[in-house]
Amino acid sequence: MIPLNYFLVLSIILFALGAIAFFVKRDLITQFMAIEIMFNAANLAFLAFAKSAGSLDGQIIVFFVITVAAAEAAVGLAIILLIFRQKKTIKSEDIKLMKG
Amino acid sequence: MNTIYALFPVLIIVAASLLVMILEVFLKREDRSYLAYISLLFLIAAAAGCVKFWDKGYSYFDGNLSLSNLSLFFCFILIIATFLVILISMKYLTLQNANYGEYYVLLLFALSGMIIMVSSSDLIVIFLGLEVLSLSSYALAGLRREDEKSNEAAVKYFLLGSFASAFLVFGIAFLYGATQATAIPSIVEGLQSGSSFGTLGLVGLGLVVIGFGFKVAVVPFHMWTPDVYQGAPTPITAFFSVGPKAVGFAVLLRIFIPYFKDALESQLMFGLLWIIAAITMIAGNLIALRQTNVKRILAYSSIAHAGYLMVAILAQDTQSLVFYLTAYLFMNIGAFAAVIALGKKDHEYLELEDYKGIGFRYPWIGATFAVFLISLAGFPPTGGFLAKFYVFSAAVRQGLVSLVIIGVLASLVSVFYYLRIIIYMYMKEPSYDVEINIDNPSLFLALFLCLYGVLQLGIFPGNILVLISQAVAALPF
Amino acid sequence: MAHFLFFLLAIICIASVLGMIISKDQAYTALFLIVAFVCMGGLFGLLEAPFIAAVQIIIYAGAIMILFIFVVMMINLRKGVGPEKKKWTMYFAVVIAAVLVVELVLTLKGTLEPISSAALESLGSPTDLGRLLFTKYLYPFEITSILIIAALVGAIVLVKKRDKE
Amino acid sequence: MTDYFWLIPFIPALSTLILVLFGQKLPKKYVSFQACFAVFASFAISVISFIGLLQTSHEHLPIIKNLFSWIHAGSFQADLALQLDPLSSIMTLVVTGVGFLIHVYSVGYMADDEGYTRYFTYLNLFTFAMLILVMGSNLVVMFVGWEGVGLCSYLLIGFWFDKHSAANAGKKAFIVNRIGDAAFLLGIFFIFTHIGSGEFSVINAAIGGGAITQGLATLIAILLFVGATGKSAQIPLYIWLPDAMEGPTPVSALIHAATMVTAGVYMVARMNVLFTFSGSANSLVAIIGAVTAVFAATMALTQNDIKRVLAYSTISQIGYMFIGCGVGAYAAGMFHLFTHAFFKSLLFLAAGSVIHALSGELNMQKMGGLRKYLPLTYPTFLIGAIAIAGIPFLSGFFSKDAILTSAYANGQYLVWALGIFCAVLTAFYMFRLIFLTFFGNERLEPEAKKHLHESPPAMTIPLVLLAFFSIVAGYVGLPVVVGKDLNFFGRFLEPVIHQAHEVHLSLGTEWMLILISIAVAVTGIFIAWVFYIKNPKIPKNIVARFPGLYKLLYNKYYVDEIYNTLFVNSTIKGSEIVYDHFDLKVIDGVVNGSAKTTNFFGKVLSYFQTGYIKDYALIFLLGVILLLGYLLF
Amino acid sequence: MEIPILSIVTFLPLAGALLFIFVNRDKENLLRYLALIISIATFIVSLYLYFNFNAQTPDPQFVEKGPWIGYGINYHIGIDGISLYLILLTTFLMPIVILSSWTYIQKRVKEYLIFMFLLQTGIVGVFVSLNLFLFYVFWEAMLIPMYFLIGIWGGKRKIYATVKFVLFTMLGSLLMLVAIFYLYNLFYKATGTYSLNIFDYYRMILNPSVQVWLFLAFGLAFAIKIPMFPFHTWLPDAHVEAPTGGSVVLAAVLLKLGAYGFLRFAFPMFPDALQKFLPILGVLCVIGIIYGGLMALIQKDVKSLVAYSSVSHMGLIMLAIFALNMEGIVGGIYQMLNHGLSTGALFLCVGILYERSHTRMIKDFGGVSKQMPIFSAFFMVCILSSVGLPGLNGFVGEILCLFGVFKANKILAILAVTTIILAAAYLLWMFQRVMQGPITNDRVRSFKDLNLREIIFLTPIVILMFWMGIYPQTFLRKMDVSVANLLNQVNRKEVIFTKVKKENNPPSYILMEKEIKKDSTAKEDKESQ
Repeated sequence: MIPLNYFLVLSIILFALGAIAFFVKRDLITQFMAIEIMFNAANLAFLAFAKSAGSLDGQIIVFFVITVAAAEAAVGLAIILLIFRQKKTIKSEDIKLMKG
Repeated sequence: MNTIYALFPVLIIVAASLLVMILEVFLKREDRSYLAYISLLFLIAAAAGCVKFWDKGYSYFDGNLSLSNLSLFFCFILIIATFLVILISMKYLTLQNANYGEYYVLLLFALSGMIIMVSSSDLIVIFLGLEVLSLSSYALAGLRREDEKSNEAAVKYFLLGSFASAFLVFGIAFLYGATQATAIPSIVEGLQSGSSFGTLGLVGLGLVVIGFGFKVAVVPFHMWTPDVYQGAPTPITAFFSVGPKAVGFAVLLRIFIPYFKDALESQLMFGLLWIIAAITMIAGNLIALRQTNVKRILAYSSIAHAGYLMVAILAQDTQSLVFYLTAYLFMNIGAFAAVIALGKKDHEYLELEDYKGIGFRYPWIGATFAVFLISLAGFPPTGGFLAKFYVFSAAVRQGLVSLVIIGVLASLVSVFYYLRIIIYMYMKEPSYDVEINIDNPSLFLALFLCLYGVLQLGIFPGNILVLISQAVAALPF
Repeated sequence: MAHFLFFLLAIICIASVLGMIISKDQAYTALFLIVAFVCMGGLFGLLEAPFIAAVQIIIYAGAIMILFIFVVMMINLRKGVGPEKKKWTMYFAVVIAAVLVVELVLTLKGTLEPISSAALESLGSPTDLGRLLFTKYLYPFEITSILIIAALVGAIVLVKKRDKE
Repeated sequence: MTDYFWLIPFIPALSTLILVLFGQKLPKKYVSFQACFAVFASFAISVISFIGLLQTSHEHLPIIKNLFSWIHAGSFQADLALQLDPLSSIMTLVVTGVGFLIHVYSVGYMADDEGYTRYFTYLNLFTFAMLILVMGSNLVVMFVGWEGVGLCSYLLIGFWFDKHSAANAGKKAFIVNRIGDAAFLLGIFFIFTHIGSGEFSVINAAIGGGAITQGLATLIAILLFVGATGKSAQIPLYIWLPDAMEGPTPVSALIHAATMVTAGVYMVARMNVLFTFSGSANSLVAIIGAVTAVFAATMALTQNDIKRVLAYSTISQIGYMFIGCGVGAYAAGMFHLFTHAFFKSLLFLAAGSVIHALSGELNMQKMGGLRKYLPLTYPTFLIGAIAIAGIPFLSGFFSKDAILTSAYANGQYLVWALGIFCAVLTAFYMFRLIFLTFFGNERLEPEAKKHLHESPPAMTIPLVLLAFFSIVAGYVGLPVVVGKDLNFFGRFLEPVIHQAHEVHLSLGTEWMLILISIAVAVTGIFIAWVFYIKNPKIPKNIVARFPGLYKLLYNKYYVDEIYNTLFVNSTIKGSEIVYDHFDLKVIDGVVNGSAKTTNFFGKVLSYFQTGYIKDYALIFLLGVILLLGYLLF
Repeated sequence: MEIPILSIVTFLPLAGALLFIFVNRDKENLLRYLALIISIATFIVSLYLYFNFNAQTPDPQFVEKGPWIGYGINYHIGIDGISLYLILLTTFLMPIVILSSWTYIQKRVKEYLIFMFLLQTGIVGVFVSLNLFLFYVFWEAMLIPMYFLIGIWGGKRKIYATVKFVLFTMLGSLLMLVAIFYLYNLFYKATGTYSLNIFDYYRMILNPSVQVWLFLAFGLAFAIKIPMFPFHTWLPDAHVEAPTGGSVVLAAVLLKLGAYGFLRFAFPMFPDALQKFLPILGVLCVIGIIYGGLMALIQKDVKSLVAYSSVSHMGLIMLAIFALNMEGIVGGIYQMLNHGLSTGALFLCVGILYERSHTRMIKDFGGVSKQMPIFSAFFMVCILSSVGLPGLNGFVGEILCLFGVFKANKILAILAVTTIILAAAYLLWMFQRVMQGPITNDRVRSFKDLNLREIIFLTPIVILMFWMGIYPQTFLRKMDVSVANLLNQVNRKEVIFTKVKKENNPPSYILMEKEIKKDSTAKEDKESQ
């Protein structure tokens, strides 16, 4: 049996990597992908906890989170497309019209 | 009482949005204002429902949806906020080239998301509601598609919002792990029972705070606020500054007011929120000093107000928090409405320089704007003052004297930038002519309603206070 | 065996995420991500969530990533932008990641023991899951429908062609 | 007959009011008539009251008329009450009598001035204030008059306010007076706190009953006396009086010679119980008086401005009065005040007549030989000069002698010696003035000579009357050597001057003292004659011999300059420095600085708001790390 | 049915302001006349207060009490002998201010008058409030119209001045607000009922160590308003930049609010802290007196000269009030009225000059008396009143103030007496430079003397100056009982707390239970919730 905290640690590592990816990557799409990784990490944690609690609730939650991620992907990609149409770029550095 | 009636507010809003979505297809471009009227009509119906259900305590889905008085009150002010936002949007959309029927659809979806959030105490439902709200919001922020700033606002809001959502989900996961529950009362109970998962729960709670802190824009999770507020279409900014903030605090309230009851267990969290409140009040107000764009000023001001609201959470005084939110709704939407009023075809006047002499050129708009600013600054006899009065006096009752002193000093700083707008409006001579579109009856109705609200709350708040105290009496929710 | 599988999947998963971070090519990035998601699906399976694992692979690795690739192709910036070149950013990123991991792992300190000791045979079948979804979780489930419509409308309004004046 | 004495001050007051309200519209003739008549009416009532007073027995004194309760708050109770007693009666007579003559004189003197109405308004106002001063039955009412006359003095000195010097002199007078007033006020406060009332009768009774210690009495007395030095132009606050000559000459006669400046003497006499009880305060008064007398006289020696000489002479003569009070001979002091009022106003008015004749020329070096042009002015002037010089049979002789005798009798030999020395100087500078003005060769400006004429009757008649009084006024207070109980003046004042000092000198000593006085007066006149008629070169030689001394005297010991640097300029400079470097930089700097600091922090914080998503994410992550760190550690 | 006379006095101007909103802005003269009528009507109504005031009782009179928001926040107003005159002063000055602005304010007349009326309501409201919340509402609300008055119709540096004024004043009042919260909460803890009624707080005796902080908070607010040294720097700026009417109200009434606040709130609520701080406060006042005088001496701008003179005069008033004796407090209040009249009048005079010359620099004038003899007379009277010449109002106040101080502390009194010298120096010097001497500036030659309107608005002030100087009993006798009551209050607490102090652990408050029960205020509050 794999200790569940292995999963948790993995989830934490993935979450941190996702967060870092969001910070280091310089194009909008990849940054968004990083967020998906974070969501996945959270899902992993949920499932691990669900296992430990011995209830299906965690799995259901994961199901919802995946739905949310899908919906977000739709809107997010639409926004990124919009940006690309307007600016012909998806570099996140180019998006700095407003500041201060 | 477990009954399907409890679905009424959400259903009617969703129904409205679906109806608008369908009708949009059949309506000609110039007839799109009917969509607004339909939305308004439905909003009135929903509000009437809220009134009708007062004191009934309907709930459904085993309490996943419960219309306690507090929920109803939140629903009610959120509906009012949306109502006002629609009023201020109608002309704006045609003037600023964003006249999409989907605008109202998304707005109503966002509202339904918020209603879902405030009428539930299950974190999963709240999370889903939040996502409904957020996804609609992202789209709304980018609705002026030709405007680069609007695009930028959308993308910033979307990326950072999703980023924060990830933290929220992760936090919920931790809380779930620690307490095996997603319903707030059980979570709080679990946390307070002092299980061995103490740290896990605490960190989970911290991550949840981050998630909602982002929504309500507290420092240091506020970075998106000014940019998004500036870039988004102005009515939407008004909406952002009120709606998500209100629901964010509604959720924080549900979590922390029972949680803080157990003083020993919650000490750490209390300190954390104390720090957040303090730096939010300080930083929000300080940065606002430097701004020259009115929307940005109002953005930072809304950050600062989040700080004051946080004080109310710390004071564990629901009543003052709710009252503050109500007053804040009117004055902030009113202020944005006034900003919108100062616009013409394809152009909005947003820089301080544009405001020179506006007060005398357009005396009514100027005067009402001034009243909102004065209220935001917290001068009597406006709602803003009474709101601060309640929050800070509640905080003093909790012994948070030093936080209150920070708060009043911060609001002293805020006086400067609010009055700065007034300085430009009244005390400087215009260097160029500002032409605006005055033919905007719905906007003026909204301005009037907000003005009325601000003054009513400031001078004769009695009835509303009674309502709020009834709402709070139903605690725990 | 299970251990081996776990570590294999975990390493692949982490490696592909790292690959995603390092890679400059958008398409590769997306592919790395798909790998990671698939591995994740495997891990879900290890956690006795077969239905979720399936959903993960179908929706994530399938639908969502296809969407990504679709957008990547539309934008057609194959030589995209890599990660940040400034060194301090990378160092910073590493430090932040390390601190974040340490902090979060420290959180687990107290939880390590009870969770690992909890070993249950089975959580339930997809049937149970479905039943739960339509009873206890009916309300959230319905909300997801609102969510999806909202996302749909939002996505459409942002990208649809501007109607003529 | 004393029933209506309280009307005395209010008739001029009424006149003032009418002039203020309607003066601009009234014809000049009416204005002057009303102004003069008001004072005359007061004078008439004063006389009637005086006669009434003579018939009243001592037990019924003072007669007090309480008009209404004025300031009542806690223990501070002051009524607006007037009193009539010998002292105030004499003063009312002097004020209204001399005042009336000066009013009449002014009709001629000011005939062509455009501020005619304003002038008479002020003059009436002054009469009112002065009467309040002398008739007030308590210290607070007295203070009202005290300040009131100060105001009028200010207004009248600065009458020709479009001249810088006049405006300046008026202001200076007021401010210097105020310094004295401040001390006076403190004195009043001490009295109120320790005695509980400002009524003179209560104070006197209380001091008699031992309500205050001697030390306290001295302190109070000194404070009051500081007030007196301000009003009566004594060291160290005398500096305003010479400048006050900027005002019209009748004003100098009325205010700065006859009445107002003697208010200090009056006040000391009024508070004689206190001063006598204190003792040491009395000595101080005498010494200050004596020193001032000599000091002012020396400055008078070299002045060329005819009015300034008279001004210094006034200071000097008031010094005599204080000597009188200081040695306990209050009656003598008052007596000198009485006679001085006549001869000094005579001198001033006569000088005014000269100035009038010369179209405003003040410099004696540009006069000379006027004797023949001014047939009436010259003799009256001469009478005044003789009177002040202390030649027997004129009023000044009697009063001055009474003071010096008392000083000697009290064993204050130093004071006495100074007094005698001053007498020489007085005789000298007065006759220097006479000789320079009326004798010798004419040194007139041609322009002035053209208009040279004797003054109109409105001016000369008062001169003649005053000259008459200057001669006879002395006979109401004859010295003991002439006959016992002939000092009517002293006896009249007895109910007021408690424990009046009896002069215990042998007749021989008295005679000797009188002879010494006469001798010094004659000597002074003789020296003046030698210097300015016989051998006019001597003064120049002396100037050449002692240029430093001359310069010192001519420049009035540089006291004005010293005061200016020490007090005025240093205050202004200091204030400017404080304003520039403390008020603006430190206090205001703190205020503005805190605003700037706040703004600076705002700037620093807004620097983080870069607009880059990744920076926002960074801050977010840092926030997360700190937050989690806080929760974990 | 009682006529709510006090509410009428307070809110009549507000009603006027609301009425004005609906008057066409172009009808400027109509607006002016209307404003004049309203302000005179208010004054006449306020006279009713004077004539029906019962001088025998220290209790508040004309009390009106009604439920408002609940939780102790009630509409509770009333006046006593202290506030009576300050209200009268306000209502008396308002018609004068409006007359003085007749031609001075040429643009935006409507707004000007509206703000004036709002200001008046705010000021009178502060004086009548007997509920801390109500008081604070008026106290803060008043800032806004003043802010606009300076900011819109002010001079060159108006924005700087007005922002400084508002922020500076708010700094104090916000801290006071915190103190009010603290008290509010303490009272709640003590009795279980909410109350903001000041009389309830009079009965709550606080631990001296608590008092210290609360006194500091209240005191700072009031000290800034007065303004006491070293919080005075907003005043010259505000005064210099404000339009004449604004300066008049600012000097005449607004500054009094601080002193009034001390008398009404800080003294009776925190007597022990007051005793503790008296030495410092006294010294600050004396510094203020001398410092203000010296600064006034060297000002180059007439208005800032008068402003610094206000600092000096207010220093004396406060010093007298801090003397804590009958003479001092009565004198202080009386001097407040005097200062209101004389400084107000001085600002009016400066305004008259400014209207003719558009400069306030002393050096630009000289010899004005020659051109404007009537004005010169009025100006002189005002200056003399300010200098404290007997026969005019200033003297009565000054002598009482100084005497009060003298009774309390001789050294401070001796230092304070310098004010009568300094005042004479700076004011007369200014008069000399502005009004006297030869005419050096040709512009002065074109000055016209006062017109009828100007004479009309200056005359009542001057008459009142004489009246108050000659027959002060008209005013003094109605103050006595109230002041005596105040002094009792201040002294009584001291005695009680020293009794309790002997216990080892002093509580943070003591309630005079009996009296609270006797009084029905607390109960009513409970019901009204």
